[in-house]
Amino acid sequence: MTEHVKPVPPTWCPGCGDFGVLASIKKSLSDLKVPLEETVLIGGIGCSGGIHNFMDGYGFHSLHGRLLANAVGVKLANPKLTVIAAGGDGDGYAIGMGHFIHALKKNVSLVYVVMMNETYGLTKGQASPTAPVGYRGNVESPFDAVLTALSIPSASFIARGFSGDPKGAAQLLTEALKFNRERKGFAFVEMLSPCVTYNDTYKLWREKVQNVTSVAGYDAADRSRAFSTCLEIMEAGRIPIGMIYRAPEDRRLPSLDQTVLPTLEKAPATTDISLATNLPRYQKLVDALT
Amino acid sequence: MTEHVKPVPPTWCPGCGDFGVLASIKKSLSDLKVPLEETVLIGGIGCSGGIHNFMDGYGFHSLHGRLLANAVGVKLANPKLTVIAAGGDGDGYAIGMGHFIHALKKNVSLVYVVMMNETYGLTKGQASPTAPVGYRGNVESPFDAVLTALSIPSASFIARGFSGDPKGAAQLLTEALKFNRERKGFAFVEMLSPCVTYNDTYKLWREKVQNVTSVAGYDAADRSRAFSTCLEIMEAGRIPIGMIYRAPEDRRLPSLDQTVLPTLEKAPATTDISLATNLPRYQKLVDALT
Amino acid sequence: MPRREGPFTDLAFLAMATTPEAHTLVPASGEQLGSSRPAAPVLHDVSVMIGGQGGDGTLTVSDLLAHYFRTRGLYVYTSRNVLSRIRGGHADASMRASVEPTWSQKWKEDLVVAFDDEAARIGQNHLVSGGILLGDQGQVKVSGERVHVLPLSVTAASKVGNGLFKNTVAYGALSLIMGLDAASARAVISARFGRRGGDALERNLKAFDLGRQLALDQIGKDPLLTVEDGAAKDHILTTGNQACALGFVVGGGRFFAGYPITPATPIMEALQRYLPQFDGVVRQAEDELAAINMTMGAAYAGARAMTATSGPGLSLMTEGIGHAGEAEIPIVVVDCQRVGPSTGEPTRHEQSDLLHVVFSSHGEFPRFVLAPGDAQDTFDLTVTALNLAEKWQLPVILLLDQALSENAQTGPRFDLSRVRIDRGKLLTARDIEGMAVYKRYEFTPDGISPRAVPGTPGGEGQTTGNEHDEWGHVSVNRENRRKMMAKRMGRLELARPDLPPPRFFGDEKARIGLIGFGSTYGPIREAQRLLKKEGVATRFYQARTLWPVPVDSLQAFLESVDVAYVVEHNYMGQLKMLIQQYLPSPKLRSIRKYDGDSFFAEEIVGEVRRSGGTP
Amino acid sequence: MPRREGPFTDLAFLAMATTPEAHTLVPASGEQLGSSRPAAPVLHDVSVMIGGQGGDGTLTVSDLLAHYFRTRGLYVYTSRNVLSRIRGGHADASMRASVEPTWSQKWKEDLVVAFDDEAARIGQNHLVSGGILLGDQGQVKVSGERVHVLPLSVTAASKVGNGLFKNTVAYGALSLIMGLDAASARAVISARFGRRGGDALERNLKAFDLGRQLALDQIGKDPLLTVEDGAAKDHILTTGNQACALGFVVGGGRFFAGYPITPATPIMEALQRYLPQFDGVVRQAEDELAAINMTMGAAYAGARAMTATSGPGLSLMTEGIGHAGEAEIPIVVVDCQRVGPSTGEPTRHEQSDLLHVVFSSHGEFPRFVLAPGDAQDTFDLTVTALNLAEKWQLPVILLLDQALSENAQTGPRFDLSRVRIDRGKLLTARDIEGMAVYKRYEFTPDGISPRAVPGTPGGEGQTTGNEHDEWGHVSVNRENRRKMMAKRMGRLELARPDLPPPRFFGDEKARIGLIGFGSTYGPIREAQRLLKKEGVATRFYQARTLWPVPVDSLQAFLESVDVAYVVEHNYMGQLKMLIQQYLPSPKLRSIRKYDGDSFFAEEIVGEVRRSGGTP
Ligand SMILES: Cc1ncc(C[n+]2csc(CCOP(=O)(O)OP(=O)(O)O)c2C)c(N)n1
Ligand SMILES: Cc1ncc(C[n+]2csc(CCOP(=O)(O)OP(=O)(O)O)c2C)c(N)n1
Ligand code: SF4
Ligand code: SF4
Ligand SMILES: [Mg+2]
Ligand SMILES: [Mg+2]
Repeated sequence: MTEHVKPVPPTWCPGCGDFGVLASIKKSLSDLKVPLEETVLIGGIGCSGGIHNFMDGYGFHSLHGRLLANAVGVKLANPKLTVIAAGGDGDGYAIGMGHFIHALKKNVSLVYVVMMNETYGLTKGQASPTAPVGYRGNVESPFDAVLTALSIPSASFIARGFSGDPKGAAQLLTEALKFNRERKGFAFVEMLSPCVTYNDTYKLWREKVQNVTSVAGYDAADRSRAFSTCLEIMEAGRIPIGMIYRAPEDRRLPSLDQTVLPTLEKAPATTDISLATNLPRYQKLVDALT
Repeated sequence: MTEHVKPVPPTWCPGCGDFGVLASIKKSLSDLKVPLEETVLIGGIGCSGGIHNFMDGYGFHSLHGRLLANAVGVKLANPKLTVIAAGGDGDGYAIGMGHFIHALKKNVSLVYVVMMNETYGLTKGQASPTAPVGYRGNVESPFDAVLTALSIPSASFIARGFSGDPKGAAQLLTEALKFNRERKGFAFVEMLSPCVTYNDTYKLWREKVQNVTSVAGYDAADRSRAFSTCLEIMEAGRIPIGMIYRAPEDRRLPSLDQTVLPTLEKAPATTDISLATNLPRYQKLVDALT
Repeated sequence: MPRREGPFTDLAFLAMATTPEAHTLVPASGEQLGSSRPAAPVLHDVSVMIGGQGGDGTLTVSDLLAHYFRTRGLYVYTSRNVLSRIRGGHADASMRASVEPTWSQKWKEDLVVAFDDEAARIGQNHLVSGGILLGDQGQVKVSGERVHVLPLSVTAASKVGNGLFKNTVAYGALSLIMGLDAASARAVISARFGRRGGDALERNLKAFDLGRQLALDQIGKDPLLTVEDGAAKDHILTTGNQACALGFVVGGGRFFAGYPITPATPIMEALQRYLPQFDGVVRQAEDELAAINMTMGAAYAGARAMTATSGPGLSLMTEGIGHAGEAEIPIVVVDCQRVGPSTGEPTRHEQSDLLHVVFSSHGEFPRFVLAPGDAQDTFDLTVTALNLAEKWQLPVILLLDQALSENAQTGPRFDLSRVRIDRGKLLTARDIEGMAVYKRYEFTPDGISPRAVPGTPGGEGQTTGNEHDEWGHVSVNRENRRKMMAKRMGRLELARPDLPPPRFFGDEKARIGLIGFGSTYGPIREAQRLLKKEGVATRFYQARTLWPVPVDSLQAFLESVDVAYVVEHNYMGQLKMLIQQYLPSPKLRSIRKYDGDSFFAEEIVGEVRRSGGTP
Repeated sequence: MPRREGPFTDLAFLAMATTPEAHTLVPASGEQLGSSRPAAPVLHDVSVMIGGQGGDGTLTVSDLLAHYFRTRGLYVYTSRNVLSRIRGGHADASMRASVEPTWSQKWKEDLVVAFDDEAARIGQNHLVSGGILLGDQGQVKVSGERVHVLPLSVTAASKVGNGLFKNTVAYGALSLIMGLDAASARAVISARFGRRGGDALERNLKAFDLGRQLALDQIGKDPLLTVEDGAAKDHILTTGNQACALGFVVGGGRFFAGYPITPATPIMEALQRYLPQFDGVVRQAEDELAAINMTMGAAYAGARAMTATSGPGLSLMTEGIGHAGEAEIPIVVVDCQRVGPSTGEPTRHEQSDLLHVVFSSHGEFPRFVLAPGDAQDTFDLTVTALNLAEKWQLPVILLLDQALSENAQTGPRFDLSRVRIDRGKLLTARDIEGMAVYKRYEFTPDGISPRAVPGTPGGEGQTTGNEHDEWGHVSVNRENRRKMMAKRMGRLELARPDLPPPRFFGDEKARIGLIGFGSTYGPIREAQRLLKKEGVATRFYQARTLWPVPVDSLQAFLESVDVAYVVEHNYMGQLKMLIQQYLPSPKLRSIRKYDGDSFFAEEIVGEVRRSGGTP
């Protein structure tokens, strides 16, 4: 047996919400029996972004905010891989905002997990884009990723979990992973994951979270309804969680990986690039030049 | 009289939609009698982005996608200025996406005009983020800036005009400018501005645009309603235009410039930085060090 | 197409340069070189300039002529002078065809086609004395003995139904004036418009015939000049960008992400056509940050991956290139240089990114910088770049420039027999089974750690831009840091034998040296030919590896000459700076140009002559 | 706090360096320097290391001690060794106090406080022979004659109600062990926690008293060592970051935009406190691209504006810096260097961005790069940077490094009498009225065009990153291009008299030179003192302007010595590379360190000695 890299113990503060997220990811990967060598976990930069170091499989540590661009590259190079991008809210919604919106738009079959703690944990607690007004002098109104994801026409899997509810979180992740492995498109899961050191919201959030299913007649297949319900819940001072939106099959747009790589076998990373195989076709290209 | 820079004739192709936008901007500035020296027009990079060269006043040519960051800096340095950022859809929704969302979130009193033509005009017609599926082989579903702007809780002025309807466009711009000059926050105006060379949509859009006011009981003060109405119009294959959303005064969040610079007189660019004036206060700071 | 503004006005400003070797670029006398030759009935080196407004189709005329002369066995070089706008504003294109090899512009134009008066006036300044001007009637006001005004646009509008066909009408007129073989000239139109569909071909052929008839009616049946046929019949007409795209495909490149930017976009557009046929993927990203990070993702996953951009995009890729260096991800980044800094002049030529690509990004990491000189070299070095990136597991930057990227040139068909694929220490599952331990960043004598890509059972591990131990886990251990720095940076030394050697041209015994990179290859080689005719022997060191600086070959070269002119398109003399950091030789001199145009061979000749070139 | 890992292991790896002058950093014998001195009852130079896990509050103990000794008139220098994580993992801090000036770490520790066994084991390796180790009972397993184990955390938990107060308990114990004046030591606590509110002060004082009592009970009333008082009573304890923030305010800076990044964040946080009092604005931007572009917007509008970042952020700012260069916008960019490339080691020290800040961004434009050596110098040069940026209308980069940014040091209170505000050619409406013509980019003999900012009647015009004519309109005219390049680049020559001159230290007649920038100032000056004691005279050239390279003063310096050691924290020897590009002197030698630690004076001494320092 070849000796391999072993996961290191998490470097998070005891009690950090990210432990719950890690556990959920591990559980859903093993529930779905995703082969180790097909698992790619791409971490952002931040406390949360170290997550790939604490897991088995292929791990990739991105630059701050660029994890989704890396993930798109990985998946389009080899669509057989199960690619999970996981990072912080600073990473994803501040410096990474452009890529976030474009990932929703591109609709590549990835799972994107944001560990949302309203703060930049690793740089010592500055306000992140989701920080409430007043947190460390913040005067900007917080960004709500679920609302914005709903505004992107191709977004077809939008969920929010709470690491204080590990069972619910793992369920959402398992759904996201299934969606992903069926190449249905981009699955976005925001995880409320409190930073116990700089912004300990466990208690507050436990009180505030409200699963959308608690709203009578909620229909996760209705985008407008999802938007207005989330707004209402937020205006009531609560946080909508659960399976917020899942496009019905007849309205789901095809994933980009499915569109550009219709078969799983022939892809940039796995196709035969040897000269022997390709020479006749290359020669044709060259001969066509005038 | 000091001799001054003169606007150069527009470098746009004859018939380009941007001519209409330029005319609207000029008209609303003059209708509101904005003093020349207080007008700052910040252009992006693209055909559209050259607009500042074709106008009087202070002009600033930004980097590709960065015009809103520049505009925020200008306005927070001197809130007396009327700052208009104007660029293309590639500039604003591709490379500039992160700044766009954050500008909506920051809510600085700027007017942002996007000349939307579904293409990268200046680099010869590639698909922009708003391009429909099929345009030059595009397989990504188009981004809709109005929907996304609606998802940002602090966004309080969201409009869409059509340069084929110059009167309507100028009206929207005048409203936006007024909003801006009252320091009420960020005013976003998307202008449908066809690229006659690479994507001549004049005819198509003329057929497709539908003013939201045409929808019975439309209430531009209701965010949820605006979102669902726009979705419905879009699903019917049409393009919602007009004054899409304007936050009622009691729900409008204060603009960032108003919050951080409560008076107009004392601001980074205009405050007295001479040593003579400040020395005693500086000395106190230095004396406080241990 | 470049313009000479009367006497070279550089002088005063060059004198203000920061380096002391500022030179003017004035050839002894421009007129001597061109105007002494009256319009000859038979030319063996001809240049035609076509000028008008953006959108007038000047590039099409240049392209049709280029293909005509290519089929006649001549060497062809085209250049352009366009604004960064889509319609309007002066634009011109120039087509040179020569019996002798050429990869640069001719000093004076023999024939000018002007669609408007501005173009006519500009064109006149560049005409050889005795040169011919063909103008569009109603537009062109200039007059003179050798000015011929034909109703190009009126004919196009009235008889082809669209004034835009005036360019093909002009091509038809030229075919007569220049004594082109009508059938061959028409064949070129068929080749170009045949696949367009619709009535494009038909209308263009009609326009051609109308133009030919116009010339026949108004100028007469005798050509005003004719051009000798050449021997290079099997050459192709291509650009550096086209060569790069093809080299990428053939070199096994299968993933490309880019963002539109002049002059790099054509690489992406060519790959959009090619790659899907080979299970490859091309993505237009939302910006350059996404482009380089998608490229890195794909490379990490095992695809040969590349991105291409120009200055502004390159600056945005700075952080990503460093990440590839630290994480040891094999990527190729093509920089099609244009006039900087900032937005600069998007459509114009420069070579001012050199020090940036060598030194940019915070911290220190190994990278290779390669620069091809012509299209064939670009094809070869693109393949080489892909091999080097994977073998040495680092970012390779391929430095092109606007002239090389966009100006079409003739040359031999790309040679597939030279292509090799070397994927370096890329592990299969079976390889790993046989290993006692697999560490992604294992210390090895050559500084290269075996690499497994996702999907390979047993190859699981960590890839990271943090400083890391052999396993890829974060480490701040000091000894580990020193070893990792040495592991990475040491490759700059160890890889030397693998890096593309310089090419040498000219006389091995010459005491006058010329050093250049990129598209200066063309004007330098032609300057050598001109100097040789004057009895001045030179030797040209074409630098193809720029980083690490090829100290040994440069040193030998400097020892072999008395003076070495470093010819480059930038203000500071960047290649010279780079060389003299290692080889501070007083023999080094600088010939620079940074006004957006590429060199004329005559400028280099003039400079060598002026500064007392002969040793 | 740095670690010496037994024999310096650099040797093998440095030998692989690309430049030939690789040296080891081994002082002749480390032990001789430190361990020969037994723990003396009265020290005039003491160092205390406090180690534990991240979150144990080691920095607080270091800080309390630092302030105590500052009030006793000693020179103080603190350093830290922390991981890029919030809790857990080994972390330590070190506090040096000396009667003689110091700005660097002591070679060996006299006293170690360990909150866990890992810290105790690490600490023991760095203790001077005869040094004292104070450990937390139950955690620390090491033992020995001079190891004292007290129930620090247990006492904190049981008697102060929270184990976290163990750090102040330790400070209390130290106060007895080191013979500190109890009242003064308590006063330091009051100064630090007095403004916190709540019961923080009270509980800390209680913890202090408990700690003092623990030591009294278990070790006895006699101090184990004492430290002489010093004469520098009016000094302040500050960091480069703090000095930069204050310099910015005093220099008239009124707009700052940044994005959190280690080790630059403290500048933004200090300005968040200061600037609103002066009508200034601080914005935390969404990323570094926004930060530099907001900064540019504010500067364009007439505010003195700055951003601060570290490596990764700086790489992202590359395009923006070039834009400021082309558009002539006065901005200051602070780069607090850390270990690169890429994410590297966020909390560790390096000086490897030098060539990046000098050459990065595509194309060519003028910029100044300044580097202060200590906190007072940082204060001064921040003011200078603001003046230079506005006077010369270009980006100025202020190069700090982790040690300078974060390590606290004592020094004179900042001197406001040296502060001047020079806004250059900034026009008022009245100025413009008197002008016949106002062109934003007018050609002038000094290359500086008068500038009006928005809001100024009559000053309307165009500011752009495209190449432009004098009016600011897009231009691709070749002559204009040459003139604009000369206008901008010429400032690199013309500004020389304005640029901060080097500072010289040591013996004017010395034949051994030392050259350095940034925080190496400290270890170099101390190395000079050590060498002087051995009878070796040296002269130190502290480079404060790095670009344009101060060729004249460097040349004079090189002429005055027989050998010049360039001391720097990077692998390639970047400052040396930069110098030898202009002054290829065989006298130049390289002393480098790139393992994340800053230099010890002894390492520099060792190197000078080893390589036969005396001429
Ligand atoms: C380009 C760049 N800018 C800034 C940083 C510094 N940085 C490291 S982590 C971080 C923020 C982390 O916040 P978040 O993503 O929310 O993660 P958390 O620590 O809260 O899990 C920042 C700004 C960086 N590494 N790179
Ligand atoms: C960083 C950078 N990347 C790419 C470019 C090239 N570029 C110039 S304009 C443009 C797109 C313009 O599209 P849009 O903003 O929609 O403007 P339009 O021309 O359609 O008005 C691009 C990609 C650039 N100048 N800078
Ligand atoms: S600082 Fe906050 S986010 Fe970071 S590990 Fe600790 S608790 Fe988690
Ligand atoms: S290319 Fe399109 S967008 Fe650009 S000027 Fe022409 S019509 Fe307008
Ligand atoms: Mg966070
Ligand atoms: Mg557009």
